[in-house]
Amino acid sequence: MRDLLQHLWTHYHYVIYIALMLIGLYAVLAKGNLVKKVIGLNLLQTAVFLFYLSIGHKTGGTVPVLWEGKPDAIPYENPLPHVLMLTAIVVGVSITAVALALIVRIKAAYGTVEEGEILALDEADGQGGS
Amino acid sequence: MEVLILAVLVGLAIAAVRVRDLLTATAILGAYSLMMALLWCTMNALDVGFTEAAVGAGISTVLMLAAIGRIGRREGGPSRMPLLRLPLLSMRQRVERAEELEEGQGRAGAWGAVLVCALVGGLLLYGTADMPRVGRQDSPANRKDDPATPANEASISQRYLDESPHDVGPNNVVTSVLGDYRGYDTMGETCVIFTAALCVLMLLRQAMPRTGGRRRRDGDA
Amino acid sequence: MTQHLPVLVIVVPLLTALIVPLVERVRRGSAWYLVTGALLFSTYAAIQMLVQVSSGPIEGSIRYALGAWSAPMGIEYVVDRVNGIVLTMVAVVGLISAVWMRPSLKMEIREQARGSYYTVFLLCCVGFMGMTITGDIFNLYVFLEIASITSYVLIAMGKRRQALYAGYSYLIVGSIGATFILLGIGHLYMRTGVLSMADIVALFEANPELFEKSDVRVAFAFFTVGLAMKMALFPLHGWQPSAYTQAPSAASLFIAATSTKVSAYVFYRISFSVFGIQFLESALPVIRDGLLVMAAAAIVLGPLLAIRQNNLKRLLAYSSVGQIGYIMLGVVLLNMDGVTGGLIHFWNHAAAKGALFCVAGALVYRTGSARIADLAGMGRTAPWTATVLTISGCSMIGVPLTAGFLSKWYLGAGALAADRWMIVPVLLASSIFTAIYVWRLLSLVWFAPKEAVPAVTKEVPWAMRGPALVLAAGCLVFGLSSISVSIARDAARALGLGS
Amino acid sequence: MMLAMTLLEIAPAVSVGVCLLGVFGIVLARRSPNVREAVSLITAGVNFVLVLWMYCQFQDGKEIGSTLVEIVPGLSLGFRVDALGILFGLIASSLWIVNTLYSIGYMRAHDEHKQTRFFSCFAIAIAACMGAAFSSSLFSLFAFYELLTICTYPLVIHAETETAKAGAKRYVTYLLGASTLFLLPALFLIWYAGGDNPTMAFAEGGLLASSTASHGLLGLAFVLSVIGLAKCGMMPFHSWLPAAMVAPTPVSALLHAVAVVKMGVFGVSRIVLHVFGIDLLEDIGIHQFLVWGACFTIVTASLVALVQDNLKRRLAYSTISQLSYVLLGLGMLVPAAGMAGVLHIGVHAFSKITLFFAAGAIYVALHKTKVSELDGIGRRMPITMTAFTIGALSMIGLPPAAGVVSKWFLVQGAADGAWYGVLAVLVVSALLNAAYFLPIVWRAFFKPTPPGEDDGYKEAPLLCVVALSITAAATIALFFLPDIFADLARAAVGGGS
Repeated sequence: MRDLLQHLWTHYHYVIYIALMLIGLYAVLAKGNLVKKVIGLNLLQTAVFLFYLSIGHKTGGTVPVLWEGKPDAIPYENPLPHVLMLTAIVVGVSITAVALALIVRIKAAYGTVEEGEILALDEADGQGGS
Repeated sequence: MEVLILAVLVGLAIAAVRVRDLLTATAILGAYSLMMALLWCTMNALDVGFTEAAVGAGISTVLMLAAIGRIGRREGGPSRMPLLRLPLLSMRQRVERAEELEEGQGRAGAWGAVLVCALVGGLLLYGTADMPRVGRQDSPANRKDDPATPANEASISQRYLDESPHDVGPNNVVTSVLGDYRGYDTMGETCVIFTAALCVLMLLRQAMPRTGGRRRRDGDA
Repeated sequence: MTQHLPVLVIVVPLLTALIVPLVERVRRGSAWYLVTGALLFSTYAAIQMLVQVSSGPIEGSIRYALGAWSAPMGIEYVVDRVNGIVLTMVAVVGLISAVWMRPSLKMEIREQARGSYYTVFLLCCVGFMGMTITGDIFNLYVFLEIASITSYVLIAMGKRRQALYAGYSYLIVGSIGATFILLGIGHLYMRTGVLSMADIVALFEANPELFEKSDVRVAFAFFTVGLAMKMALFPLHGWQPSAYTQAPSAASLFIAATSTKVSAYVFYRISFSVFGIQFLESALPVIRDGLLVMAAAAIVLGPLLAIRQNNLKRLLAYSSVGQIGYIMLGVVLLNMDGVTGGLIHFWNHAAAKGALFCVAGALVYRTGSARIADLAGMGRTAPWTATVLTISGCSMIGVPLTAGFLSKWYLGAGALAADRWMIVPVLLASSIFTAIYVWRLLSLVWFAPKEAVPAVTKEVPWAMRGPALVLAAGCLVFGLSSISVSIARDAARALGLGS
Repeated sequence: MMLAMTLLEIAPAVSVGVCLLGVFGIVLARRSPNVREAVSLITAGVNFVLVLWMYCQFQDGKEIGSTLVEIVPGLSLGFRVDALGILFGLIASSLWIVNTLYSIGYMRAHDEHKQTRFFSCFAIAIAACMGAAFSSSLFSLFAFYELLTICTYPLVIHAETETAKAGAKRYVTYLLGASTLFLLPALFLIWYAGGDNPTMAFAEGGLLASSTASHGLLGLAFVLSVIGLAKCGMMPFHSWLPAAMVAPTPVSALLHAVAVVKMGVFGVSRIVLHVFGIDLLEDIGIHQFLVWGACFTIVTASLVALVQDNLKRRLAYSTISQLSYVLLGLGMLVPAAGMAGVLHIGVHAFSKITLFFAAGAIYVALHKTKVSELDGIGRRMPITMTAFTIGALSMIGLPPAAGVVSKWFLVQGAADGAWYGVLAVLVVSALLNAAYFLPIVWRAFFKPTPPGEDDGYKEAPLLCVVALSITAAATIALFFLPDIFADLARAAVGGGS
């Protein structure tokens, strides 16, 4: 038990990212409002970004911009996760944009953005079932 | 400092999920993104922090606000049909769903979600068991060289740091990698933006009267 | 030029996609020519490369360092015997769909959106080809997102409002899946420090003790779950039936024939070329058994659920759930015959399911909906389409001399070789269930009562009939010749399975 | 020389091709019935000549056939002519001519619909028979076996009434179900038993003769394959056959007396003789299953036939029972009995087709389908009923009809192998056969026509009468000259060709 707690403490970055991720995942799964799901998706994605950056983090490091005369004791941060996450952030916002556009269309077509009501309407159309 | 920001982040995330007014939730999400950007800056990921601030806190929020402007800010009840429902239930689900709707409750969906989250969380926590502590310089991803793994004398990150000045040029290694070593990822990323823009346009033009489409497009640019 | 094919196969359609909206603005209706032309080139390039690797040594591959930065520093495209199969499949199906969709889209998409639709479709092809050809796990994610975003929208553009919700549901599930894959990539990167598949697997082979690390196992678990969502592996297939049903026919055709299979291919690639056979054999019997159960359940329940449907597209969607089970079964069996069966099924299922969705599309084209009852009497009014349905239906069942038979045969042999006897009755049961629903369709088509007035009044245009016939012919050619088997066997050997 | 060599290689494929070409011609000529029927007849004639030519070449000891394609190592499609195959080929191709004559008369007299579909499916069915007869491997045989099931479905459902649909559904469910659930796994096991060098090519003495697989697995494969070959009509997988009687009579005559059911027993012969081999079966001891299954079927089917009033149904049950003679002969693993079994394939074909032709002729001429309505019919349709009598005698096993020949060898074989139980069954079954056939003959010739019914001479259309006379004559001829078939049967069983 002590070991476990100590482990959690020493890996608190990871614990936090997991917590954030689960909050997002919960919102995506349990919330009925379509926008709320997108918010959840955003949380989920940013949590993963945090995870990547934690991987590359070096305590006492510095920004990976090369400069002359840097003392050897100060390492540069790992630049690769930064690069990857720059890409991922843009991908994430693209998905958000598409999701929101879909939601706007759904609102126009159904008059609601609540999952339950949409399904009920589908049922009424005879298009329900999985 | 980090611990403080992390705690705030969790608080904001919970708030964003719990609050029932979508406008407020969006605002909280924006704040969350800003905090995240701040955190990354303290972790020396300046480029990422700036991008998150601009894209996550900025563009995302604008998009959300634009969308909420069209669809209203009230959130209804919980999900009545979790997306990951077991398909076997689908045979009976017609009846059940009807009943559920009548009773106006969807607790089953919420509990299902909790269960899934617990499984995922458990798996992730198990994954941390052998992870190196955050911030170590000798973790596999960060190491300079690792005698245990002769296949790679140094991680590629270290090679980027060492070789980019004469390979590529710019002092900012992130720029070098982004623009040159892994330029094709960036091209893919551009392609994603293009795709998303095209998709959004196509979706919105299909439905809206022309004027609406015009206004919306401006919001997206 | 030839040495640049690996990059051109992606970049040519990609650049075409960028200019299509502009050209379309200048000259309405030109989009189709550009898109088809680009796909024609990709098809040529893919086949060219497949021939090239097939004539080389078993382990051989074409490597192309993008921007001249070879892995691990840069990103590499790799074409070998395995993804040569899948790349060719995607390109050919893409080309066929492009030809097919022209008349179909005229019915289903408004004119001003059509140019954009072609572009998005082309980008979707690019995404899938990129996922297939890349040798870098993060680049894989980027292409996966391109393919995903375009798929969501291709589906959501269906005529009815249900299409929007179907697209949205797929977006949610797909994004969760993609995020899981991203997590898997992160875990792998943390453990290995590299992103190139070849380097990761080399590291694992040199250090088998890494397999004991919890994060490596978790990485595999997240890849599995994420890809299972994308490929609609039972029981994570919930998004699929609605998506296929509501999408415009052209999108159903292309996405059903390629999308889930590309995800399945990625699973092959991750399993064999990133984690390596050693990992699969030793580390995680639980995951293997679990996957075996999932695959078996998919194989049986997919066709079983399909029987009850009264919408043709929905029926085909459920049948796809079962077919993905076959492909997954190949990995789980982890021996020569099983993997061969799984690999042949990439082609076989693409041909059969593509042809069936052509039929569904033809039905929609003529009647406006995909109700199965409307098939009645089609044999008289649209004999070509009915023939396509017959051949591809037989291939789905696995009738001997059609392509589907070979997949099942090899999977069965693989099951016996792996001492999984129980799989043989599972395969049989699935054939029986498939036979039931196919027979139901065929008896409607060919043996409808004389007095019934067929809802399909006449054949669809040749632009739709031709591609359908090509796909149906594919079912027969793959079933009758040993070409596909020998290519797949060599591919399985290239993955490192003994003969 | 080269040409002759090539021709020998492709002759069986050509035979299949000719039939399929015939289909093409039939469809093309759909607007003009006369041309269409002429095409049918010509195709049948050409095919028969081709088979005869192959027979002569075969008798000269030439190797005929080749492998066309090997899909999977061990799964090949190919042709090779041997004694068993040419026997089946001769029967099917010769009877097709006769049956075409008969069909033309029957279908025209009846003014049936969709005759083009009828004739083309018929030609495909014969193509499948030719392919199966000359298949060089179990896999080829299986493919043609399935093709036959599928292409006969439109023939069974021909009338498109509710009864026809129900019958056709049962037909196809049983046959396809059995072949998928049992035959296919059996094939798979046989292939798997081949180890590293799997093969399915038929071989004298059995392709599995040197297999190292366990006896349990091989026995399972054997039982599965016999059950899977449901066309052989062994009980309890027989009920598709009476159900298929909803088809027009020419279909019942050629397909359900000759082609389809013979394909079943032909398949079992292949399994026994050329897949497992007599020695291996003896070792495993699984042949008991075949023998007693056949005995059970012989007796039970005869008992059921006894109470059938519908003439075609009675004939159908008689077929079920007679087919089991073939299985019985093969199962006893005694050369004489095996030869009797194979010979019975031919003998039964000629006799049973005569009976069905007669039944159809009665239906066309007088619209009677029930045994109880046949009083005095012998005087109105003397030729038909004489032919019927000859067929019936052959079924019972009385001279001067061919049936007695095969039954004689069967009895001899049972005595050789000391199968005394089988002997008893043979005796009982002969009595039962007499009990359900002779009353028909008696009614026809010796009972007065019921009052109020026309009793003038009224034969079926000329073509029908000609056809049934030919087959009846052949049935008698086979009694006096059984050598052609008997030699082939002996060669098929005894090894050496």
